[in-house]
Amino acid sequence: MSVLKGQELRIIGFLCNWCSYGGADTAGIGRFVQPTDLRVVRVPCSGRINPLFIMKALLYGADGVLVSGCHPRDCHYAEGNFYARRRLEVIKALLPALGIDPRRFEYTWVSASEGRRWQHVVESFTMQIHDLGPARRLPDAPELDVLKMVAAE
Amino acid sequence: MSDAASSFVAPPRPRFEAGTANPYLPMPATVIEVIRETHNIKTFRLVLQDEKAMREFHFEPGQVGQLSMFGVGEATFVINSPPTRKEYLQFSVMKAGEATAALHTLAPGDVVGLRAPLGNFFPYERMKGKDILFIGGGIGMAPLRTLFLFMLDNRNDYGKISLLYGARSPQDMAYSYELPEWTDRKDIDCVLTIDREAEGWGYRVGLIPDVLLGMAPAPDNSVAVTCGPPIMIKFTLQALEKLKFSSNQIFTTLERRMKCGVGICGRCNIGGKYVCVDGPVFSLAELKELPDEL
Amino acid sequence: MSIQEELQAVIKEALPDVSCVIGWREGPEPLRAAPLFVRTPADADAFRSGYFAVNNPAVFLPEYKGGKVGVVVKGCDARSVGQLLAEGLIRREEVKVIGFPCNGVIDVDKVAVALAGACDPGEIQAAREEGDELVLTTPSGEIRLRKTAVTADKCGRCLFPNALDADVFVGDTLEPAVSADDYADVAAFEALSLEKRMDFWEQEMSRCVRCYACRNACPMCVCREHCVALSRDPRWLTQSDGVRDKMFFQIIHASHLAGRCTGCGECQRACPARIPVLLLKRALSRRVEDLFAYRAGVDVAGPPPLLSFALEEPKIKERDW
Amino acid sequence: MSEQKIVSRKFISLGYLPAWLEELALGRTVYVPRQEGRTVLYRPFVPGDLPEFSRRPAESAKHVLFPRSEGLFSFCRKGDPGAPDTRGLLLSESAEPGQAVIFGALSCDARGFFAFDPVYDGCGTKGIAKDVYYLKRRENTALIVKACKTPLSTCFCHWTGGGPASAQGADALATDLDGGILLQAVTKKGAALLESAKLSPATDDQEASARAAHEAAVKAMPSSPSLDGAPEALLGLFDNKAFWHAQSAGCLSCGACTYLCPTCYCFNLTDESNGIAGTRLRTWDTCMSALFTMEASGHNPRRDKAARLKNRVGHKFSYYPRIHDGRFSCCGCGRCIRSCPSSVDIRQIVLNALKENADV
Repeated sequence: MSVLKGQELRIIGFLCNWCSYGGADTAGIGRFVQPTDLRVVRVPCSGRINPLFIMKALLYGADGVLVSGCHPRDCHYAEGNFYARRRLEVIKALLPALGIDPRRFEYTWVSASEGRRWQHVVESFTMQIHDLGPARRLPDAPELDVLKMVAAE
Repeated sequence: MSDAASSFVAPPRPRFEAGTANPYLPMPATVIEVIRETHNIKTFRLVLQDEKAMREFHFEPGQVGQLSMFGVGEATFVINSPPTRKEYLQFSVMKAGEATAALHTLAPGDVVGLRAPLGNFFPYERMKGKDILFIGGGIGMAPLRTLFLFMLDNRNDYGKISLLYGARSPQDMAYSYELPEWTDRKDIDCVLTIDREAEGWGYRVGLIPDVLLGMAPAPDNSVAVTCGPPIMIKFTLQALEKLKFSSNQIFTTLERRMKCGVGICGRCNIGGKYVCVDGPVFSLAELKELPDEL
Repeated sequence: MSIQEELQAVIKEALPDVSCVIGWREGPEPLRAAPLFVRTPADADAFRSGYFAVNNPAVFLPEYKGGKVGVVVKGCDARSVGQLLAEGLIRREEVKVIGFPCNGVIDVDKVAVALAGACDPGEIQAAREEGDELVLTTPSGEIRLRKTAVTADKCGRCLFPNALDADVFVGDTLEPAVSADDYADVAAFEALSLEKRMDFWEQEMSRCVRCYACRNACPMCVCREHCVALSRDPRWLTQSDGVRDKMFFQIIHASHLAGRCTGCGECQRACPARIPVLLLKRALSRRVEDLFAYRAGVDVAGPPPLLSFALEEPKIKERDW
Repeated sequence: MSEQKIVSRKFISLGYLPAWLEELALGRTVYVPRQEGRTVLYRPFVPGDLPEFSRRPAESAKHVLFPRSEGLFSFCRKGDPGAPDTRGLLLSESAEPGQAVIFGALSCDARGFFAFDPVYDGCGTKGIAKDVYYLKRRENTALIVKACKTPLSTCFCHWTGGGPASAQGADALATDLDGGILLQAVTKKGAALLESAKLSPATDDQEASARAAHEAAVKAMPSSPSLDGAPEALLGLFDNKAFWHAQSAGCLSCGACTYLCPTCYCFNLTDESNGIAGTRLRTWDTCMSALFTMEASGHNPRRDKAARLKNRVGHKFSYYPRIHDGRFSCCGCGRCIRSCPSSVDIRQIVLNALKENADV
C-alpha cells in the first residue's frame, strides 16, 4: 500500500530520536506496511520541537503534521515531553483561529518497541489527512515565483 | 501661501532613457584561486566571465566592489589587487556574517557576482612626489595593499615608501607569503609587528601606535594612509597627530553596512555623506567635518 | 481633586526616588494621547489620564531596567507589568507602580466607523467627554457620539479596571462590568467556516506593510532587535511582500505570547493597516485559561504555564490511537 | 497651484467617474483610495467600486513606484550535463513595469516623489548610477492628485513648500465641485488622460470655483513656522545626547513612520533562493530598526533608538536639504505622526531643535 486513494499528500512527522524514531524503525524492521505520505524529521526530543516547526510546515506546504515522542514519564531527558505536551496542546488552538482544520495536526507517544502501534498511528493519521484532502495554502508573493524554477538548460 | 511654498523649487522630473545601465545587476565572475590567509581570512582571485568586460575593467586604488553569493546576498570588499596588475581582481574576506561565511565556501571554478568599481579612491595623483607611510592593522591591510602595490609599480612617482603592518599574531598576518619580498626590497622600509611575543617571530613586537611612535616618521612632505580595526585607527590617528601629521596628510577608509553601493539605499550615511559614494576613502580633515557617528 | 490631579501629585512625590515616571500627555491629535516621561516636577503638569490615555506604558519598562522608574498604569497595563515581573524581565524593586481606577479607553477606529464618512477622524479639532457622550469638534460642526459605541472592545470584557499590585493607588476601586471573559470574539470568529476564516486572514494580511509596529508596541515582546523574524539563519521568513510570510509572522508573535499575552491590544492598535491581530493571541489565551486556569499578568504566583508542567494534565485529552 | 501652467481642463460629473476610471484602466493599472477593513489604502481600481474620498489614505502612494518588495533580477544555475565541471549562471532582469495611473492621490503624495527623484536619478553619483526600476515606473505612471479641503490635525504640507491644492509633481489636479470634479492637467501626460468622451469641457466659472476652493483650503491651514534654520540646528545638536534621548523616549523603533512616509526611500537587498534558482529582492527598509546599520562584525554606529530617530529627522530636515538644493525630504503629510503608535511628532522635534539651538 503505497498511497491512499491516488494522490500522495505531504505529511511531516517530527519524531523524537529515542522512542518514536525507534518505534518507526521497529515497524520497518518488522516490515509492517504503512502508507508513504509521511516524511520523517528526527529530533533529539519532543521537547526540542519548536511549535513554529509545526506551523511553518502547515503554512508552507504540508497537508498534515504528526509529532510523536516518548510516553510521558519515559522521556530520555526525563521531562522534555512534559513541556512538549503543554506546548503542542496550546499551539493546536491556533489552527482554528487561522482557518486551518485542527485535525491536520496531531501528536502522540510511541515507544521504540511499539512497531505495531507506530504502524497504526501512521495509518490512522494518513487516513485522517486523506479524508481532509490537500490543504489550502495562503498565496506567496509573486516576486518569489522564480523559486519554483529548477536548473536552466 | 507661506514663504516656504513660494520659495520652493521642485526638482526636475527624471526621465528614463532606454539603454541606461542597471546598477544592481552583477557581472558574473569565476573564482580562479582561493588563498587561505589566516584562520578567518581568505583571499579570492576572480576574473569576469565576459572577457571584453574583464579587459576593459578600469578601477582606481581604494575602490570597492560588491561580491554576490547568489542566494545569500552581497557584501562590500575593497579590490586589493592594484589596477596595474589585471590578470585577476583580488578580494580578501574576513569571515564575520552570513555573506562572508558563504564566500568562504568558494572553490576555484565557482561563480560569484561582482558589482564594481564603486566608491572613491586614494588621491594618488596628489600624493606624487611625497613620502608615503602605510599603517595597516589586520584585515585593514587589504585596502592598503592596493595602493601599496600600485605605488611600487609606479615607484619613481613617489618619495620614500614605508609600511608598518601589524597583526595580533604571526598567524593572523594576511599576505604572509608576500612579506619577505616586501621586507627584502631596498627601496621600501617595511616594518612588521605583532601584539605579543611569538616563537620564531623575527620582527617587531608591540601595538601599532607604539611602534609608530618609535619609528617617528617625519611629517614633512609626507602622507600617512591607515586602515584597521576601529580601536587601532583611533590610537593610530592620535599617534600621527602627536607626530605632527596634519589632518590633511592622513587618509583612511571607512566601513559601513552597505547594500546598493551607489548612494541610493540610504544606510551608509554619516550625516549627508554616503560612505559608498563619498567614501570609503576619507582624509582625517574630511572626517572631522562629519558628524561623530562612527 | 480629580483623579488626574491626584495622580499628578503622586507623580511629583515619586520623582525623587525614580529617574522618571511614565504616563500620558496630550498627543498631536485630540483623540490620541502620547506617552509622557516625567523627569522634573514641572513635567508632571502635562500628565493626562482618562479616556484618551490608551498607550500601554509598560512597553517601555524593560528599557529602564537597572535603574528605578515609575509608571502610571490602567488595569490592563498593570497586567503587563505583572507578567513582566513574573518572567523576571523587570525587577519589582526597580518599578514604582501607580494605579488608578480606569473607566475604559477610546478606540479611534470605532470613531472612524461611528463617523460614517462625515469626516476623517484626523479632521477632528477637539474632543471632550460629556457624561456618556463624546463631543467632537469637526470642520462641519459638533458631532456627538455615544461613548459605549467608541470604547475599546477590551474595556467591555475588562475584569481588572483597578491596577493590580500597585504601590500607590489613587481613587476608589471600580467594580468590573463583567465577571468573566467569555472570549465571545474568538467564538464568533471560529463559528465561521474554515474557508471564510482563511479568506479573512488572506484579505487582512494583504494590507500588512511589515513595519513590525505590532511587535514593538507589545509590552511582552522583549527580544526587540533579536526577534527571530529578522533572523537570516534560520530563515523563518523571506523579505517578500507575500501574505504567507506576513501571516507566519503573526503566528510567531502569537505563539511566543501564548500564556504571556495580557490582552492589552496594543499590537492591534499600533497596526497602521488596522489588522485585528489580537484575535490570534486571544485564541491562545483562551486555550491557556481553559487548560491551566492561568491568566497572564494576574495568576502570576507560580511559574508561567508553558515554562512548567504537571505529571498528570487533567485537562489535556491525548489522542488514544 | 498658481505656479503651474494648466495645459487643459475638463469636468466630469460624479455619475461618469466609474466609467472614466474603467476606461483609464484599459491597458493600465489605476490606483485609487479604497476602503479596506478599517482603513483606506491605494489599491487597484475594481470596476463597480467608487474611490473612497471621505477619509485620507493611511499609506502613501509610493508603493506604486517603489513596491514594498520587488525582484530586481533572478538567477538560475546552469546545468550542462556534458561539462559537469563548469559552473554557469543565468541572470535575468525582471519584466518591464506596466502603465499606471494614481487617481485621487493627495498633493503631498505627489510631492513625496520629489525626495526620490534626484536620488534615484543618480544625482548622488553624478548620474553614474540611475535606478532603472524606479525611473521606468516614474515614466510609466501618471498622477492625478485631488485637492484637500480641510487639513487634518497632523497636516503640515505648507511647512515644506507644498499646499493642500498643490499640483507639484502631479500630472493633473482634481477638485471637487458641486456634482462633479474639475480636472486640470498640468503636464502633457495629464492632458492625454483627459482626452476622453466621458469628460466634458470645463467652464471659466468652474475654474473660478475651484480656485476659490483652493484658496479656502490654504486659509484653513494654521500658520506655518519658518524652518529655515532647521538644517543647521539639527546638525548643531548632533552630539546632544540628552536632546535626542528626550525626543526619542516614546519611540518604539518600529517602521510604521518610514513605511507610510511618501519620501522615505531606503531599501534593503536580500536574496531568496531554492538552491538552484533565486531572486534578488529589493524591499523597503527602515532606519528605525537597529539592524539597518548593524555590521557583520556586530558593530553598530546607530545602536540606540535616539541615534536612529536623530538620523530620520536629520536626514529629512538637514542632511538631505544640504545636498539637494535646500529641499526637505519631507512633504508634510503627517502620516508618521498619525500612524505612530506613540504619537511621536516630527514637527515638534524640528521645532524643539530650532528652539534648543537658539537657546544655546
